[in-house]
Amino acid sequence: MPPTVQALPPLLVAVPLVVAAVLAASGRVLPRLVIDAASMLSCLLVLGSSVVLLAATGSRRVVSWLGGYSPVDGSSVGVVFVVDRIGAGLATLIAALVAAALTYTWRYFDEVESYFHVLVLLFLAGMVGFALTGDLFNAFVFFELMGAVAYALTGYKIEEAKPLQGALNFAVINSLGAYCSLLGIGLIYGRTGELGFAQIQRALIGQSTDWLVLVGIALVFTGFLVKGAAVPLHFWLADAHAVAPSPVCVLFSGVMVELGLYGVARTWSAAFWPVLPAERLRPVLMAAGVVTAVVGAAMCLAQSHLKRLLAFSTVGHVGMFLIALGALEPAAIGGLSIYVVGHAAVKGALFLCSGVVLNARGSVDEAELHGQCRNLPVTRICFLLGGLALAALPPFGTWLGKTLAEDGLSHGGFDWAEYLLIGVSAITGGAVLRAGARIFLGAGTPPDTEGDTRGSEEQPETTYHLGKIPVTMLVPVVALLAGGLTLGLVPGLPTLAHDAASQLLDHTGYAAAALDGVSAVPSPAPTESWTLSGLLLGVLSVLLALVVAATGLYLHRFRRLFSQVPPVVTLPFRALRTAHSGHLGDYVVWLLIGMTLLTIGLAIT
Amino acid sequence: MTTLPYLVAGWLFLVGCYGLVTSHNLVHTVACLTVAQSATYVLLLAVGFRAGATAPVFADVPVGTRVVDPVVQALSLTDIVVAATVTAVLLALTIQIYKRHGTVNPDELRTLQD
Amino acid sequence: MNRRARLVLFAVVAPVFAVLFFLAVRGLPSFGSEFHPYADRAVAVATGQRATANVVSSVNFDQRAVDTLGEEFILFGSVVGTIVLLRPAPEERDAGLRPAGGVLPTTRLAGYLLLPVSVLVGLYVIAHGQLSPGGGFQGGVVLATGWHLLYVAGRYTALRRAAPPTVLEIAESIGAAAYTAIGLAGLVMGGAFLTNFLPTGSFNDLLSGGTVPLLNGAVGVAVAAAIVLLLSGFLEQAVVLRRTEEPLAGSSIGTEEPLAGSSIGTEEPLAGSSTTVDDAEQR
Amino acid sequence: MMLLIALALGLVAVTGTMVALTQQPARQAVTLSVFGLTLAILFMTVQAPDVALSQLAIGTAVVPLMIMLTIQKVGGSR
Repeated sequence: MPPTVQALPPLLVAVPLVVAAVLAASGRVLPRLVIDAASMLSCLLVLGSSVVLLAATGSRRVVSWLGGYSPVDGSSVGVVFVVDRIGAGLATLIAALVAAALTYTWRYFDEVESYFHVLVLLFLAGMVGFALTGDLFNAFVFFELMGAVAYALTGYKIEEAKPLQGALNFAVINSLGAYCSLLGIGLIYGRTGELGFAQIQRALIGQSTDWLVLVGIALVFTGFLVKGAAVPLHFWLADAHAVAPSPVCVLFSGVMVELGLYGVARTWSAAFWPVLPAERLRPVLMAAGVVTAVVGAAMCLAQSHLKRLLAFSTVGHVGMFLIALGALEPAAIGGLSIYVVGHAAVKGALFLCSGVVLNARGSVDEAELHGQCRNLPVTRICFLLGGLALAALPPFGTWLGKTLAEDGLSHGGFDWAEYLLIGVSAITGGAVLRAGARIFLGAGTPPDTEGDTRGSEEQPETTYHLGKIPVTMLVPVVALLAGGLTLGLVPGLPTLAHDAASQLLDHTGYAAAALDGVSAVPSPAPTESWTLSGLLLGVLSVLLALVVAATGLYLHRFRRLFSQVPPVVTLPFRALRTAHSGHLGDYVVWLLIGMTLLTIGLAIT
Repeated sequence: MTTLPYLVAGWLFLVGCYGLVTSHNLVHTVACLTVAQSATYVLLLAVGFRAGATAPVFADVPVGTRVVDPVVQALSLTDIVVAATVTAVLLALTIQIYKRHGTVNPDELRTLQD
Repeated sequence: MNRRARLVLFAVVAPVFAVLFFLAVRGLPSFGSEFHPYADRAVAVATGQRATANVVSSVNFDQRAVDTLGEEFILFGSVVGTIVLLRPAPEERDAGLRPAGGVLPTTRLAGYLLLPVSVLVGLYVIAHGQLSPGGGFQGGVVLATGWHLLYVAGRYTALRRAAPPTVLEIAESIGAAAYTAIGLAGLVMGGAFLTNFLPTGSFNDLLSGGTVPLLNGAVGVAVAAAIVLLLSGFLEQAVVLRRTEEPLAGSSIGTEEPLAGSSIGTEEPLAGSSTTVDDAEQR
Repeated sequence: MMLLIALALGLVAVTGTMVALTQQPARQAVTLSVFGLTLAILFMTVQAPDVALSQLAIGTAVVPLMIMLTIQKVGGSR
């Protein structure tokens, strides 16, 4: 391998940083076109380099010791970037989504200065750095870089009340989560005296699982799971997603949240596994996944604010991701990695569609927009198709990923998970289809939505209502959907994903690559692709989604049937909605509860 | 004394959280968040302490002198700057919230109820 | 949740957290222990091949320089974020500056005299980062706070005239970009990003440490500019920007005990025009 | 030395608690500044002069100043 490949990982971070700094310095004098072009160019540069890395990781891990501190006798004082297939894949996904968001922004904001682009580029660098780093504290730094920029991006629309509160909730809860992580890093450092994943792993081998490592690991995970929106650490997500600019939501839902889960998987596999056997972690992740999936799906159904609905569908999907991750074996995680990419494409397209609607009609409220968007043909098709894809319509990437994950889960003996995954994707997809049918087709009647967070007071992100939707807004929507569709058709993808998951779960291989320079990986063995029953189950979940959508649209016709619903059914539902209070104090209490539950969970299993 | 500094760190974190939970004022909320964050420096520096050692600066002491852990100090330095900047963003949000909501009492911010 | 429920839940969960944390720290080496493998290696590298007397600086700007790169851009991103968040909303306008007055000549003199002192101290702290405690962050902050003595001494206008936001933004960007550029130079010259590619000089020399002093300088510029920008952003909010419907003379200070009691500690220019009109009460 | 550290730790715990319990905005900046100062003292006692300097500059000056200016803007209302 030429040494230049080793230079790529730090460049993926450095290039957007430099461009961001230059744009910030010259943003006042540069014309908007130059700013757009420069940020897009640097993003494409990152995308291209990520693809090169992705290709290079087929045969080996790409290890770059920053500062040139290559290890001597297995120890070093530096920080390392270790890029394996999952890391390179995530970097590619991040860059692709940022490219889509930047294309969409071409005409989106009227601000003449470069601040939005600068923030997005910093966000890009932070996310890529987090995906590539092999050092616990360095991961915290990139985590905070992502965070600090994300808070500002969320509150970007200062003219409105809601984005500010959403950004504040997001910022406080995420910061508190990050401090939990740092406390955990301190505890782990106290035990191991190391910060690199690989060094920690080697220091932990042979150690007993005592309270110190359990609490330390739980604290580190708490920070990641706050970002990963696992219930009950998820409250910030809906608040922030509902109000952030739509292109930013694409990045939040599509990859930032998933990076939180990646953080858990990576630190466990590369650092913590010697004191936390898979049997201990598995039930905790799965339990968290089930609760998250159920809460997300239930809350998703109850929303009439389009972006908030999509946000809760992300929570539901996070639950499914957690379950698949919890299997901790290559087949399920391979499926999961395809699922995450497919979900990012589809959810991104859906968020951008709601951005188009917001700009064209000045609202994202399902009831208010009833039948209002019939004459947005492209958006209409894309939104409804996105809803179907979210419900895992074959051959979208969401379907392929989900069916592979389900296969992996049922091979591992988790048959129940299969039903749950189908149910949750049907419900979230159904909720999107219901909203889409009402808005774009005028189906059903306006729902009754008192006391909700309504989408009607949102202000468009351009200063004028767009008479004609600019093509730069529609291109990324179509491109994302097309990408999500193609993903399911790429031959050999299941094998590659399975291989990537095996690399992710290869504890000792990671340490050997980082510290001993043994970076070659075994070439992938072909794995089975999707099956006929997987195809049929995909169709089934789409049909179920249609049923869910129809029920939502025509529920009033059966109102009499539902008038005698016992309070046993409605009470938990109401309690759930009350819990999403938007109150910071509540969220802090929930964070502490989540952290303690996580610790206790890891301790008793 | 063997665990006192660690316990002080835990105490600061919890007290910060208590402040966050009970806060009537977002400015106070932000202040409490910095208290919770200070737990992290106290813990890190306590973990890196070496009894009877000097600071890790070899300006006046010969090379080879026992020094305390410089790594955690570097981490804490990074952390302090991060804390200050996040505080700035939060305070900026607080100011804008005051302008848009007319209040900085979290109990009165009701726009994101489900 | 209402307030009571929230407190009850907190009262339940906080002791659990406390117990767990207590159990955890009992497993840590006792306070002051000798077990620090990473630290021993870091000290050896800093005092050996890198000739950097201040090991903390060596860790921050050489061994783990990428952490500082990230931190630098967290600072940068937060400043951009704060500027974005504090940009005047459409209905706000620059209300002009308060009439001067209230600043005693002695205060003004003290401010002007202290300014060069603090600038010198700041530069000294930055330049000696590789040798003695201090460096880019600390010196940068000293520089920035020194700058704000102008505010104590004179008025906000003096600050703005001396360093318009544009210049500061450019300075900050240049500082951050320079840090990355030095890192990239390391990639070209030394084969690895952020590698210390310059001759390290002799131990305890002002020019020792290779790239450490350069990176310190870049951080110093970026931090100083960033802190000035942050503080002036907040100053602007507190002093200059008013809502259009608000009376010009009205100050948002609600009580008769304005800033003067706190850390600036001198006769405030703000206090001179303070009235008891309160934004919140007007609503 | 250990006695000094213990003393500083006690001060940090007390002043930190005071910050969390001080709800009046007008006093926030002052208590936070004092808290920052005690932290700086603690950092000196545990042989971390670099961190102490940063803390002194940021924790006792810059952050309280920003808090003070914010309070000035949002008023003393609870």
